[in-house]
Amino acid sequence: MSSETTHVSYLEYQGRYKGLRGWIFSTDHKRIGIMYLIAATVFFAAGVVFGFLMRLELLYPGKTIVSAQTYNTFFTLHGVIMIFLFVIPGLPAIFGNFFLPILIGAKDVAFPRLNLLSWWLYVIGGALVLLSILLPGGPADTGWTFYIPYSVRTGTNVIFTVFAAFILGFSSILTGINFVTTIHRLRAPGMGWFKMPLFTWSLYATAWIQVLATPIIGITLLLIVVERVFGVGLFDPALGGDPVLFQHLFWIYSHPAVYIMILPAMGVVSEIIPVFAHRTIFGYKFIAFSSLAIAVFGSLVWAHHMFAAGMSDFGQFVFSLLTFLVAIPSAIKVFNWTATLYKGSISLEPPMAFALAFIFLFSIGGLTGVMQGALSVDIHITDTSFIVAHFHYVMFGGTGFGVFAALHYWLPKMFGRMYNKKAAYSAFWFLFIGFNVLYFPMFIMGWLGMPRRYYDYLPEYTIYHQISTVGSWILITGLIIMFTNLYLSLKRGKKVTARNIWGGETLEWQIETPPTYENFEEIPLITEGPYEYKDNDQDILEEKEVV
Amino acid sequence: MESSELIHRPQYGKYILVWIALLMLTVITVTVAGINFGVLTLATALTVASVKSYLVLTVFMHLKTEQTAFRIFVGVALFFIIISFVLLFADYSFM
Amino acid sequence: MIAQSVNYAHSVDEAFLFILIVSVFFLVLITGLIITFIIKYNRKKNPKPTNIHGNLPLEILWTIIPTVLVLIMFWYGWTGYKEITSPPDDSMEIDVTAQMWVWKFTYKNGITSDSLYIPVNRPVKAHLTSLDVNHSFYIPEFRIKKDVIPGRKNFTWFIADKVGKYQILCAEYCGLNHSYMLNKVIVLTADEFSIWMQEKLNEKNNQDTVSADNINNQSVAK
Amino acid sequence: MSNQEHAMAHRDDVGSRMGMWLFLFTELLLFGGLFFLYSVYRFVNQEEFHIAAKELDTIIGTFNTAILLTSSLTMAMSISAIQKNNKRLSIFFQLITILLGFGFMVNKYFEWTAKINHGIFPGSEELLNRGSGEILFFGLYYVMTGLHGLHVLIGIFIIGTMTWFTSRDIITKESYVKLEAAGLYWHLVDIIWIFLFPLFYLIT
Repeated sequence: MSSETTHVSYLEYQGRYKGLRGWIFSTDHKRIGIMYLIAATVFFAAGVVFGFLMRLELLYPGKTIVSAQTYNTFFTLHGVIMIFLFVIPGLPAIFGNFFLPILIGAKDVAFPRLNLLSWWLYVIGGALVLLSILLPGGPADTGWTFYIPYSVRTGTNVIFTVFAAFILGFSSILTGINFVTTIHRLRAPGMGWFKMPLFTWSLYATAWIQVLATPIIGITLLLIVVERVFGVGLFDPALGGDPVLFQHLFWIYSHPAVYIMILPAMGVVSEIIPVFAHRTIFGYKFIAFSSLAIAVFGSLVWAHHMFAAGMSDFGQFVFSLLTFLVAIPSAIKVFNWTATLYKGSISLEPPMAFALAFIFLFSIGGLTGVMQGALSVDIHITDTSFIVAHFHYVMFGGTGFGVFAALHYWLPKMFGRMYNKKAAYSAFWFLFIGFNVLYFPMFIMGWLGMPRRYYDYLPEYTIYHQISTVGSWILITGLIIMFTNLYLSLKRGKKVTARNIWGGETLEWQIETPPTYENFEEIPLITEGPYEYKDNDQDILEEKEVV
Repeated sequence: MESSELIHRPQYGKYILVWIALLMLTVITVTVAGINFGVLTLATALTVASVKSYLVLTVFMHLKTEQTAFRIFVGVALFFIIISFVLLFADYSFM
Repeated sequence: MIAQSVNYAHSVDEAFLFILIVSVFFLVLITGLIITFIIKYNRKKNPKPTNIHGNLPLEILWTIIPTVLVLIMFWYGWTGYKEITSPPDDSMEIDVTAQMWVWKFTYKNGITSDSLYIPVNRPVKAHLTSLDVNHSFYIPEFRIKKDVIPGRKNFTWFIADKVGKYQILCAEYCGLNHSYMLNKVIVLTADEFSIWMQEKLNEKNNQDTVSADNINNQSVAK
Repeated sequence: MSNQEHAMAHRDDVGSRMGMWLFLFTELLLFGGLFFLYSVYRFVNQEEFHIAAKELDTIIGTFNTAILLTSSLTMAMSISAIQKNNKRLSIFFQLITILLGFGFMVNKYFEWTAKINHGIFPGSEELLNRGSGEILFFGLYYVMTGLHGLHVLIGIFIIGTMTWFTSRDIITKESYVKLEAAGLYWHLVDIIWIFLFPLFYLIT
């Protein structure tokens, strides 16, 4: 075939622009995915630095390194950066962009130029957040929740940060629109809905939440700006407004956003587990539908963030009940993943290690979430470090480890280079242990009554804070090892040309490594489900090639 | 492009009929607003508005001739708005 | 577990304990199964995997069991919450005013105090008012927390059943000195409390003769 | 751009319209947030909303409703015209739509300035002296009709671009999905007004 010349790797493909411009103006979904990867890594590093500094400040009671005002901007920046710039866009924008079209047998997303615009908005929004640090007035000190009235009264650059979040929301919406349309319109012939890989299902559910929920926070954040600039009375109690209504509107988006964050990670885990258990996934339809169920129920439980805010009893009743129900689809997923290991043939490659750690950490995060669904218990633990621990177990132990799993699973495919596996394992153990040492003590001190967002604390909590801070050092060591290993692998790692390095059955493993510019020489015809391991009669693995 | 064929039918006449209906509904809603039905005033106003948007959606925006998926989409979006509204009032109407 | 120093602490802790036990059970179950499978079905021991696509009865089972369990948890939480929000009519009423970054407690007879003095074994209903931004009135030992929101009439109540000093904290971020917005609840015996109240009243009467506008200021602030 | 060949190779009008519809949902929910706000505040301050609404001019409101409805008609007809390969008629209808859009904005301008001249605007002394329900009503009035007006302006700009495209034969009988998308946007702006109108002008 003549394809040897025309179908070059997307990394070497020369479009209209060369060099750097060939990347930042490229509409190729794979290049956009890589650009998201680079940008998100930078923002993640910034978020980690702020987190590290917060933990350092909390090493001793009283002032350790910074003033209270600086500390307050730290946790705001840490939250804004991690949530809007890393956890929300992380998996969909990086791996979704790169692999969604490939997984459904398409050459690109439905709207490639919109996709590029979305990346630009993301980078501009991120730059605005970082810029707000340098401007007079200083970065916002409201917490990432921007609760009114404080966010209207503080003298810091709230407008800047809020506007950045608005732009980032727009970027997220465009990605969502793109993915829904892509999945509806560009599936390869024969790829029915139930032949789609589960990562695609989770992206589909995520994309819907992005489209429907994001505009609500868009308008809410815009109203903070309107209120600050024009003094229009909308939420300010001095003008008759209701600060609790702001919280309602904020969480109508921000709770579903939690599922924007976790669903794709669940999708990644659903991809990785069958590959390394070398058998088909258990309960495909249940996992697929539970993604939709999470998206639907997840949109109905927002007010459980406000159980202490003074809602009506009926409101508390309804939201508490719905909150408990949303736990069920997540439980179904966990059970199905576990069952997928049964009678498998498990190889504990690095991606698998991260995926299994995901199940463990996410289970802790989910189960502690269930505790907060119970009204009487929530009243005691809400706004304490128990909550901080809970959502870090979900967002970092869940989504973060999902990202790490995806990196170790797909990076060799994306760049055609294999990382050092020994280093990957040692990074894994540092991350896993460091994570638990960092966040588990927060459950205990939260139950004992340590409120969150505290610059200073009473002496009886010192020991827990110190264990936690030490944990942050272990965790960061793990992050440094992992990112160094992955980065070095791109330059010096062993070259990988085998198409199917892990023995996966989904479409990305049927094409060149790294993928060609057009992904597929011909659009494939799909005849079977995504995880049909060929009876597992012969060993299809090319393991020796990899190691 | 399965459904494009259907949309390909230009329909000036139908559009004008819908436009007349929309104007008449506007007149009705303004007239009715003058009469005090109590709680029903708001309900009638919103019902008329819903009928008007239904006409715009189905005829001007061709929802009727689009693929089923589009109608499901609209349903999902409306469901999301309505359920959020209901839940919001699960709090506020029991204060 | 931290000290239970209030009437309904036991029901909060019971609900927590129940959920904790169920959670630990499931966590151990899942983790145990994962580890067992990893050992039993690893690549070396079990090179030939078996494809199992699913099992409907199993799916139904592990949908129904969690559903039942969470409904029980919900009920526990809800009944406990009803207790927290239903003060008896004969409660002693106290106005709690939050302001960046101090608490102020006003008794029905106009006495004000920086710390909250209350008699033991007597229901106390606290009306929460904020003069500026959101705060949250939190006493860990009492298991209560309620946001103090400007423009809203929130309240909370409790019966302290042990004499002693307990921590009051602000649990809703309120700016620069959020972490210093602390104070104490001092639970006294009924006698001690009336002595304290009498002293306060005497103090106030003395002051009133000196400057009569003290109370006026308070009512304006409200 | 490098991927344009792809896009050209698989021209998918249904896909484009689907993308547009999804975008419309985000617009709808953007206003949805404001409608939530409106409904809660109206629920809490029923009397004051009634009093405040009396100050709005129902006649201007009705007139503007008629203008927008008519513009929706001409927009739909411009698509029919291009389908019949009648380029001139299509451009004519598009220009009428734009004109009506401007008419709407001119009315809005007079309405707003009248209010502002009466001293009713956010932060004005006149307004701050009134009850909180009225402050909220006028706050919402300015924000919601303002945001809607902004959308009308954006719509005018988009239709203007489409007119230019039509004259340059970028929009033709064979390929008019762009014009359809612009039409969908314009109709959505109309639908939002259909709800804004009774909620602000017809509470008596």
